[in-house]
Amino acid sequence: MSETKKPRWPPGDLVIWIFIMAELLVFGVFFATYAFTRAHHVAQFDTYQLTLNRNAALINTLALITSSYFVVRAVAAIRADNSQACFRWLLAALAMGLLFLVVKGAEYHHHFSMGVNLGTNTFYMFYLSLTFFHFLHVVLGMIILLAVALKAHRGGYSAAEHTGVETGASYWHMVDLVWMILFPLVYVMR
Amino acid sequence: MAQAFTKAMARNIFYGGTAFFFLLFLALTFQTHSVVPQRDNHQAISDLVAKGKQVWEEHDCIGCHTLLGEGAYFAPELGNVYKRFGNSTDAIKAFIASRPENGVPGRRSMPQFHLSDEELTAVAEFLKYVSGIKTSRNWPPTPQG
Amino acid sequence: MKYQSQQVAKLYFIAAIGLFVGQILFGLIIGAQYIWGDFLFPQLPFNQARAVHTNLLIVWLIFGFMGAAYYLVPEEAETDLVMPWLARLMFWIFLAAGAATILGYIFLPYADLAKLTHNELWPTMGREFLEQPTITKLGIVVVALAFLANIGLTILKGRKTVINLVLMMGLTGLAVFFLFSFFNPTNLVWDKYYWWWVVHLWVEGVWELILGSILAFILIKTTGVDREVIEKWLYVIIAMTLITGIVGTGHHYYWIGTPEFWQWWGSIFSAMEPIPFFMMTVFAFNMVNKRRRNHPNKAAVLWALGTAVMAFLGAGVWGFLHTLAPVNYYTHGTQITAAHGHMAFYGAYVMINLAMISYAMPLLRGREAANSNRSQVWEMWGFWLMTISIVFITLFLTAAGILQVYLQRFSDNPMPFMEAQSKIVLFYDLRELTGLVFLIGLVVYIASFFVGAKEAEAKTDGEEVVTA
Amino acid sequence: MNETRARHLFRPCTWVYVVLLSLTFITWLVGVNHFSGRFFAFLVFGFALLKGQLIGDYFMGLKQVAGPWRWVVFTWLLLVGILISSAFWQTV
Repeated sequence: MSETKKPRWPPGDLVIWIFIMAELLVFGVFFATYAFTRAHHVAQFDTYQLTLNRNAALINTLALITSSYFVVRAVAAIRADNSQACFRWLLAALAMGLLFLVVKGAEYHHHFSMGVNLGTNTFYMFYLSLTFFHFLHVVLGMIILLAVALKAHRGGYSAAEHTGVETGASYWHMVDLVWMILFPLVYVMR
Repeated sequence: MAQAFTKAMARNIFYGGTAFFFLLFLALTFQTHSVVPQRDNHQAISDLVAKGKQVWEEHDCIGCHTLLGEGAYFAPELGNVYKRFGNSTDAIKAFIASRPENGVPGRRSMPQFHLSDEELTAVAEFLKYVSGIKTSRNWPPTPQG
Repeated sequence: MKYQSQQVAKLYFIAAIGLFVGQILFGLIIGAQYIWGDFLFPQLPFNQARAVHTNLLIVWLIFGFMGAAYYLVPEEAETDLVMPWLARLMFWIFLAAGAATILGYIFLPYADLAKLTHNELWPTMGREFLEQPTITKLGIVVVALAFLANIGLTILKGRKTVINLVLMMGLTGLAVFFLFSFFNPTNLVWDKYYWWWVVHLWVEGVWELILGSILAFILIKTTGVDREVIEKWLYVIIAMTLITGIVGTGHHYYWIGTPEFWQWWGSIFSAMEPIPFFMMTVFAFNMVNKRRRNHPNKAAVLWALGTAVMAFLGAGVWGFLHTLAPVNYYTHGTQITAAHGHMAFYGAYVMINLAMISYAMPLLRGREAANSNRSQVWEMWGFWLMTISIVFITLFLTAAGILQVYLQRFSDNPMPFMEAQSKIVLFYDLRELTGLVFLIGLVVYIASFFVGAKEAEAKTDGEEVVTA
Repeated sequence: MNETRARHLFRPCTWVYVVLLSLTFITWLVGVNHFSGRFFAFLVFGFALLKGQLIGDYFMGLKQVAGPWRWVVFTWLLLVGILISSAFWQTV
């Protein structure tokens, strides 16, 4: 179809993309550090990886993917000028985010009640640091989505002007994207 | 530029990002507080050690020495001096007490502080306490500091 | 200069430069003590002279920041300062308190100063950079509060620009984090942990807000680029600064009894700290390239660009050099740290102050926009002499540091500290010589305020030029 | 521009969603069965990279973008992929 002109810029405010790049960089370095540190402590990492709950990780991965999908639908809705549909999709996405937090919280509760903390060993240092850092990003992303949802509910966006929705959406997808790597890296690969 | 790169969004990211990372920093600080008591040798802190820290501070020892690597780089590291001096507070006391009044010609020398015996004991006990702090990877790398 | 009350900035700038001279002279003294260990001993032991060197630096930078704020805030707010008299009063109080403290360092044994000021009532003395007697620290808080009230009310009264808000946040942060200097527990780990909340959260946190806003102000003024564009970049840069810098504090928590996880967190986040500095460099050059006018004050533009480059080198590159925990394990507390400290402080904070002074002083002295050509040529000589000197000082200290690390910590038979020091004295010689060149640069810089003072202002070829 | 983008987005995104779910299930199966070794590790890691690219292209909408921004996520995945792979190659 109209292959005339693709936009030069990604959806949303460009500043969020600068921020996203910075975040990806931090996570990327964190992942690489994990991988290379693991290479020096293979036995330890393989042993303690088994104490993690892969079912919880599955639920969380599904929650984030679904949430991201809902956000895509929210953006589509606002592009069709349907503020209320956009609002509802965002609420659904937030519910999925909440599910993530609850499941992850339960995992933390389990580990903490076993006396695990950042100082227990190198594997747990990484597991807790990486997932907690990501956990905080989910919280931040939810705050952003909530702000966007409320504004959408008030009719603050339209098909013509909805940069805010795209901005929040882009950030949320980044949180999802990072988890896509984190899940197999920390929970599965051995 | 068709693309909106707005000041409002940049501002939001500044405030949001700062708050986010400051909270993260507080969370890590909180975690630090729960772990440090296992390594900070606080059980060795006595009134004498507290007195010793004050002697240490009031003679600005940090203005020449490092302590756990922090301070000035003019004189040796003292975080491990107790061990370097053969686990002996007496050796530390003797060293401080015997500094020549007018220094050593052409060389660096520690001032003669005229510390009382109590002060000498206190500062030596303080350095002994510091040597018991469990640093990561047992820093410093060598006994020489 | 648009508002009469901006004139108060001149006092602060003059004091700043005066104290700067003192700082450099004492730098030369302690540099000499590295070579001749008994130099001025026992009259002026190293620790006291070093306290003078570092405290003068901090005090003069703060004088400079205050002067910058008194100049910039009214102009941005488009209103006179609410209480110029308070600014003047605080100037003299701060100067007197500062001078008394410095004289105390010089002429009294430090222990006597502690006794004289009753340190035992509330012991806060004797920690690096926080050597000031408790009473002086309280005085600093009073001055800071009066200062913040003054500029805060001015900002509230007038136009609220991003530059003013960011500057205000930076200065408020400076005052708030200084409060941690009053926290001095016997437990050394906590003492050190929160000591960094002053030191690190100053220089790699809130001070960078001050730096960013002053730089943005100078760029708006000298390039004529749209305020909107500059303010946007200012936000992005300071956002990146704090995002990386706050958790980056962790690079000080590797070896002081704090848990191991800081090695990871500290390394990862502080490895990102060069990014905002790099952005700042790109930003400054971009703005100057996009300039809508050629400002006749070429020296100020040079200082501004110099700040961006040298801050990146000193804070960014030299910081990164030893920020990763496995490297820092060997370099912690050696001349490497000193090398980084010298270039970072000069590149970021000395230069931004001199940039602001360079921009504002001609206006404060009644010029239209700039000094005479001859005066500017002298100033630029000062710029190059000082900047090149600091680069070499840094290189020599880095060399000294590498050697020190090798001899004392890395080789098979680690040498005792003093023995290792005696092997690297050549680099201390070179550093001291370079320090003398720095002093010459400083003299040339100060001379630039007097030469060509009666000559006509420098003019540009045309006001509205360069559209590429 | 927005209308064309919307028409593109609606259907493909659902399809992508299903693919993401399926790949996740396979990863989970590998995980719960404690399958180890180079084949499984790199299988799930490859899935992860693919999922990342799908999210970048279809969810973040980068497929519609021309120029350098088009490759932000791809570049990141490439770098992370190389680094993690090189660390895991000998140790799984």
